[in-house]
Amino acid sequence: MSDELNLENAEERIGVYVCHCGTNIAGIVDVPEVREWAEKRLKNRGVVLARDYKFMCSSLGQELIEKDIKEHQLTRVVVAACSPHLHENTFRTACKRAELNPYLCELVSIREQVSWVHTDKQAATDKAKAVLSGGVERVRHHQPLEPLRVPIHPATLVVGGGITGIQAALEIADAGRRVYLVEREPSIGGHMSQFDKTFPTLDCSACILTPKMVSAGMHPNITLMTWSEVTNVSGYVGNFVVTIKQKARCVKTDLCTGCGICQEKCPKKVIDEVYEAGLGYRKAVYTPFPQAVPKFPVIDIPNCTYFQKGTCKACEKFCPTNAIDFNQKDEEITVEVGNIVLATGFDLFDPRRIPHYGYGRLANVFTNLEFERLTNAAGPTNGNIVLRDGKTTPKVVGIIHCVGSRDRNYNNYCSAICCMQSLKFAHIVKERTGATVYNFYIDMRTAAKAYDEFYQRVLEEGTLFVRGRVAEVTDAARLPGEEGKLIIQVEDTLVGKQRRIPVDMVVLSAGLQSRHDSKEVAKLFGISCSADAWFIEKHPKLDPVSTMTDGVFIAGCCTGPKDIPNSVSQGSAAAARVLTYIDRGEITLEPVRASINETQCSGCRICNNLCPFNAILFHADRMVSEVNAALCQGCGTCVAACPAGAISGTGFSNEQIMSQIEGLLLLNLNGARTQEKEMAFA
Amino acid sequence: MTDQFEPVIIGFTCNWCSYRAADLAGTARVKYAPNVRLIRMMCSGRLDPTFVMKAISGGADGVLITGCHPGECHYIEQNYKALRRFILLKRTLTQMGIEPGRIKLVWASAAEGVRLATEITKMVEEVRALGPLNWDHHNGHQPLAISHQPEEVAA
Amino acid sequence: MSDKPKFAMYWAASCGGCEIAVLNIHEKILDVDANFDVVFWPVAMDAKYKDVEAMDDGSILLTLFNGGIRNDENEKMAKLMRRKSKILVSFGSCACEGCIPGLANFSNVDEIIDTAFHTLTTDNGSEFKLQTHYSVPEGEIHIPTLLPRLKTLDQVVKVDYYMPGCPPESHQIAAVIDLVIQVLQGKATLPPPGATIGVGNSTVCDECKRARNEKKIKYFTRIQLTHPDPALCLLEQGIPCNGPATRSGCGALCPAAGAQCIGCYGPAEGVMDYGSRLISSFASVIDGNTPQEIEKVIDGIPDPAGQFYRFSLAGSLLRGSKTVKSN
Amino acid sequence: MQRLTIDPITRLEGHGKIEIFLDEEGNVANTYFQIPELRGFERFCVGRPVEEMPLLTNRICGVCPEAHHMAAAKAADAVYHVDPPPAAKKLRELLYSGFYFTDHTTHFYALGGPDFIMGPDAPVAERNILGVIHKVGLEIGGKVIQARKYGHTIVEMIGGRKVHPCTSIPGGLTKGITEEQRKEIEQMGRWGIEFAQFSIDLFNKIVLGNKAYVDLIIGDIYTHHTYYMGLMDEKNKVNFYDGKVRVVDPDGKEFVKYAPKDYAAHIAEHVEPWTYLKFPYLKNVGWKGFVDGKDSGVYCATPLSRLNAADGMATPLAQEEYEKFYSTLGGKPVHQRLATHWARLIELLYAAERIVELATDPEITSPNFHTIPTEKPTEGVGIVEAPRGTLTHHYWTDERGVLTKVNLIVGTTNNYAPMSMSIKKAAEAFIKKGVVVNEGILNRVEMAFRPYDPCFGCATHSLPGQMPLQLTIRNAKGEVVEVVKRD
Repeated sequence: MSDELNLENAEERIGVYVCHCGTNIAGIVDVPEVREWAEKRLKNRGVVLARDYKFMCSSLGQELIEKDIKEHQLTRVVVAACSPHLHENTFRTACKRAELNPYLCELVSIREQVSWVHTDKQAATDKAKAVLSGGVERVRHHQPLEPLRVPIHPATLVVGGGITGIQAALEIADAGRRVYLVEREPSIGGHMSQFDKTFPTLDCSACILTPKMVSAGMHPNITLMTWSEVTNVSGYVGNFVVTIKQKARCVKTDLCTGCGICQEKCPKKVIDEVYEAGLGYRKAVYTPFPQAVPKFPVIDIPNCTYFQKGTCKACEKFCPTNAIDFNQKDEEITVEVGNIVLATGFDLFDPRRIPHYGYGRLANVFTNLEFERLTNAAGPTNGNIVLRDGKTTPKVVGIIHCVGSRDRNYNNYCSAICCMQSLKFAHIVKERTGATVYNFYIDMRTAAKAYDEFYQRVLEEGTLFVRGRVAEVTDAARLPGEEGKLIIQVEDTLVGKQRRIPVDMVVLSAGLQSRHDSKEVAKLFGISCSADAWFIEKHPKLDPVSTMTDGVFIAGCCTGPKDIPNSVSQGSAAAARVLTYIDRGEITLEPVRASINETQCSGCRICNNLCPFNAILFHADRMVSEVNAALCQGCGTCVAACPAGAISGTGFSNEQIMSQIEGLLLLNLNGARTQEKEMAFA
Repeated sequence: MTDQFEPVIIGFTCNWCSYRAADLAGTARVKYAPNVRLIRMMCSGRLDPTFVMKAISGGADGVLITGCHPGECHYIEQNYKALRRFILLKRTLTQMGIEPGRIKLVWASAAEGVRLATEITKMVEEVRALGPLNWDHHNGHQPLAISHQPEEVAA
Repeated sequence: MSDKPKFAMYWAASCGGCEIAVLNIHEKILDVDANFDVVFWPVAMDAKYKDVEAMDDGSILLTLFNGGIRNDENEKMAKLMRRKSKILVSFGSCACEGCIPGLANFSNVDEIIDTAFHTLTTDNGSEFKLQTHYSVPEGEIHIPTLLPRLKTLDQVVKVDYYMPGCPPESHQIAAVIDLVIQVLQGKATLPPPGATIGVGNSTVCDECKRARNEKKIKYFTRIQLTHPDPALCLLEQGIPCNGPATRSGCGALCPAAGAQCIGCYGPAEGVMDYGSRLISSFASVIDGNTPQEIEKVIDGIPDPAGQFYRFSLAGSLLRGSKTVKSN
Repeated sequence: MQRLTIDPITRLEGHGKIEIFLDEEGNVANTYFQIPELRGFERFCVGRPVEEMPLLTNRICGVCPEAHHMAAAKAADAVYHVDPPPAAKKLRELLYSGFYFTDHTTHFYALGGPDFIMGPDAPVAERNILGVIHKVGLEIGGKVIQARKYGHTIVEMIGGRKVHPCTSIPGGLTKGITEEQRKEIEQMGRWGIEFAQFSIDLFNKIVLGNKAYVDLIIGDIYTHHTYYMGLMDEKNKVNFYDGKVRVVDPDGKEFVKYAPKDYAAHIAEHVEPWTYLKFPYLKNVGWKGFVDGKDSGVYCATPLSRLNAADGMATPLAQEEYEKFYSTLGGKPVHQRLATHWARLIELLYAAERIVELATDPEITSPNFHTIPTEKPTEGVGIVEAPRGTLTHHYWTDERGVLTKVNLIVGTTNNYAPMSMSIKKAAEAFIKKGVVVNEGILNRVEMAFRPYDPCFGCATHSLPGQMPLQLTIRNAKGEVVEVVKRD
């Protein structure tokens, strides 16, 4: 019944600053008019001065504010400019320099939300006024606040053991900080460990990767946790508590020497869908590849004869160190970390989704990953490029770009690596088989150091390039010479005619896409995903490795398709961000928190299970609830839910929002109603 | 302005998705109707039905509530609370004679600037068709210090 | 006339329960008599409007005003009492937030009169028309005109204190009278203006003995359709109890008697719109994430607007429904 | 033409006012008794769930909320076609008897009684409960307060609250009572019987012992030959909570006895454009205006009416007094309105006896106090006997039990027509050419409607009881020529 909104602070001295942002705002909004209006109409709302300026965010603009605060004893500042997400901090800092509590400043957006989105100048100007008066009413109820300081736990969790994760882990570990590196597979290495050569330098993938894997594996500051998955994350920046499920290896890592005898003796062969992309076999007890880190094998329980039939135990019999342990169970390990780096990588687009390309139906249509394995010396064919029959060397090879990429039926985006990868393939085919190679592309994208040179080189080698999206791959021969071949039907857009090109082997450069489970992972770590399910950066340009969630960073292909150099540099970038936090020892957080007035709390317990961060505890003895400010994330859900109005929230209090509503409604769009409303101020 | 009725709609956005969607619409120069005035909250879970009542009684012709898509809440699940409140609130307001079209809930992720803009323009047209609500006119306008102000003193 | 401070009690559109509640303070009435000069109290004593009018402005120290403002005479009277009183207390639910008669704000006056004069047993000639000024053969007689909507006292005049309840519990009334007397004797000071008095600091749950757990409402039911566990929170049993949002001070009488709180003590301190608090809190703990699930649970509340604004509609932010015409 | 305005309480207050028009000779030309307020319960109860009606309609009147609580609860039972368990019915009636006990006590000692105990011409300052205390002795004051407290305690024990009880729901109650409470109630009941007898003796001594009063009572001024209505058990004994409505004609012969659900076949409400309150009458006799007699549908529903309509009282002591009542006043029916005060005391005794009967009923502490309704809610009527007249609630609901239509005929309303008539008659008797209007006359006019114990809370908002009067005499031009006040 009593009134939340009385004007106890009617004495505020408010300074209003309207930004032109060059012509960004002034082009549509009549900035001088807004300024004048604020000065006159909002006078009795505490506005003592209103200024407009070309670029408020410029140092001169900021100095203007600082000067006014001192000279005119401003107690509140409202800046009408761009989105708070861009410059809130800028203006808060300006106030701070002028010894005004930074939280007594309000930034209202008349650019992103007015000038950039509206065309009618009058309407835009009116809206700018309304938005401004909303800010003025709101700022009257701001309270001076102090940012919350949170200590940073020096350990870091890195999720994903691909090249990005490895890089991030090493950087942090080398700086002398503890890192937990978690990998879902038995070994770190990721996709890169499956490649043969890397473009454009063509140096052997394994040769450059293995040393990094090894040093990650042996690093005193890196706790390597493969065959493991993160199951729960609680806490907040600086103080995360992470639960990791260590899947049963059935191998005692303290005893295992990685000699590999168990793998030799294991009678059970399994098609290796992961590492060999289905082209080769592994055993039921295995390490994915010889250079695996760690060297310890795992037993593939669903495929292990002993686990399925109850007899066998060959590995156990032959293990020289009795390292096999069939009774191992999954373990849950809990670690405390201050920061988290997600480097969970990508999945390959499944070309089966494009039936007319025939993958899975036509034997000699291969995916890029399959082809990597074919060409890999350590792969199933020891590096021999042969057809599915395992012996025939192809005479004509067609490489199709943009499979599942740049295609509105699948993924709109460009997968970034396919062009270079396809060129690499073309080169390798030529080099190893001398076969005729066709590359079918939409347009060639070779925008990085030494990339285009490589393209030129492949051109000179005589690879044939056909510009046009391939319509279909078929084995239905229609013309002489097509029998027994795969025919690639394509419109050559350079010559402007349909062509049918018979080949022996087709390689599909399937695009990259986000991990099948990236949405769940995002939810687990409290970050968000784009429409394509790539993780979203805090800012796509200016803060590409941070997320909206403090202390959770993203790097590599989990944020979108990237080549190796970019992934590696993002890994380093994320590491650098983490290290700054750690070195600072503590970080400051927005003081947006809820708190409960215990005298008013009735202990009804409505709020008790509304908090996903378990920040609300109930004291049965006093029959009241309490908010733990450290756990509170400031969403305000409990504030809105409390039936007794006993919970209040800083930064977004009822008073602030209520009066902002009033301010916004001060000026209605229709002239007539405008007058009506203004009486409220008489 | 033309003499066609220009509704005023108060929009509540969450800091992580819908407000950023609005920013994105801005950076992308997507045009939409100027009738909506946005308020930023940390989360749609902050939405207190009192705010909606306040907006209506203060003269708004409609209220738009926005937040992250279900399952994508920055605070994990708080937008479900917003959804629950919205449904119950809407039923109550309908009993009060307020047309359902005046109160809308729209999910918009940080990536959906265009979607938000389209929804806004759509709603503005719907509310325009419904005509002015003018609540403050028939219930006595509330001045800035609202309650316990004698209305005639206020109006 | 003695020089004791003057006391007045007045009713506008009320049921008289407030008056009964005051009478039920029994012996305490004598304290009032001992410390005050009761100058105006229609139910208890004779005095005339003219006498009050004749008094100096502000000459009545304390006036307890109960009843809502339903017609033009109530309004005139409210303004008079305001003028004459130093301290005007909005007494009882009707004056504070409209109470049950405030539910009339779901309809406009025409609908109200029309319904009342078209009941099953009313025989009204089709020509019948109620007239506030009516000419009889002997002259003209008049009855007051109903206002377009029922108003709370503070929507008509400034109020110094609020004392909610339907009616306010007698022990609370006695306590307030004690306080005022102590103030007169300089032994205590008045609460800040605008304060709500004769109430607890919290809400009904604070005084309710029933056991409570974290809430997750799977369904709403109705009191007559179940036999609720007498020891457990009614809301947790799906009975829409308004206790969580309702100001404490009554002693949680209804939940103690096996009935849900219906909210007669109004909102808690600082709350601007009682119904919104209930909508928000009930909805928040509904166990369901899809519109379908949620709708299904909410179907258990057949009359949300009535459930949430039963006593406070006239005092709510919206004041009433859209059909309430201009005033 | 002159005009007198008797405005109960104050001029602008408007809780029912009386307009008396005098002709040129100064004789009464006509009187109008106006009820100036309407809250519209029939309108805004629509849309509410039926189980809320006992709580909402409570707020029609803070003086007799128990009556509305009961009528609403019974109507809600009917809507759900559910029969509450015996314990529930008995508890409700016990609560209700407690209420009657308080209400009748208040009226006799604070409102009606003083006129006799102090005398109609005594100064108003003395003609109130304090005066009574002075005259009869201080201990009586204590007794009266005690009696009111006891009644309230019973209401609170069963109803959950002193004012506006909350425990009656469709199918019964939300709670029962413990053995301790039962004992306490029984004791209060026994004390109540003594108190009632004491009150009757007091009445006999002071009133019947005083010829002037007896004349006043049996005189013609306060007499109307109307129909009489009351709620009766199957033996045609007065029952407050349950039974059928019985109406006797001015000769005391049964005119009709109907079940609650049939009320609409027998009752209609006449309307006048100058008042918010309606005038119920017997449909099958018809509305003939503000006149009494067998041909006028005007009926009366008061304690006197109930005794007239009944064949006796259901409890022994009350029955004795019932017989004494009629032998003293010359047989049934008694038309003298002032006898209502006596009749009220007989009901007070009955209420006390009934409290003891119910409190000693072995079933009263049964935990089986609610039956969950299983039938589809449709329509239902609930009738109880309110102290101020037969109270009828009639609800229509949809299949969810949400109200779609409401009809209420509340206690005081029943007596609106007879009251108007009594006022006119008294005015005619006491305001005659040449007679100076004075305090005595004012009070006699007031005495004309006080027996009805008018509770406009039920019809409008004001309270029953002593209605301080002011008479303003205006000439034909409406100028004030004389003001007579009572202070």
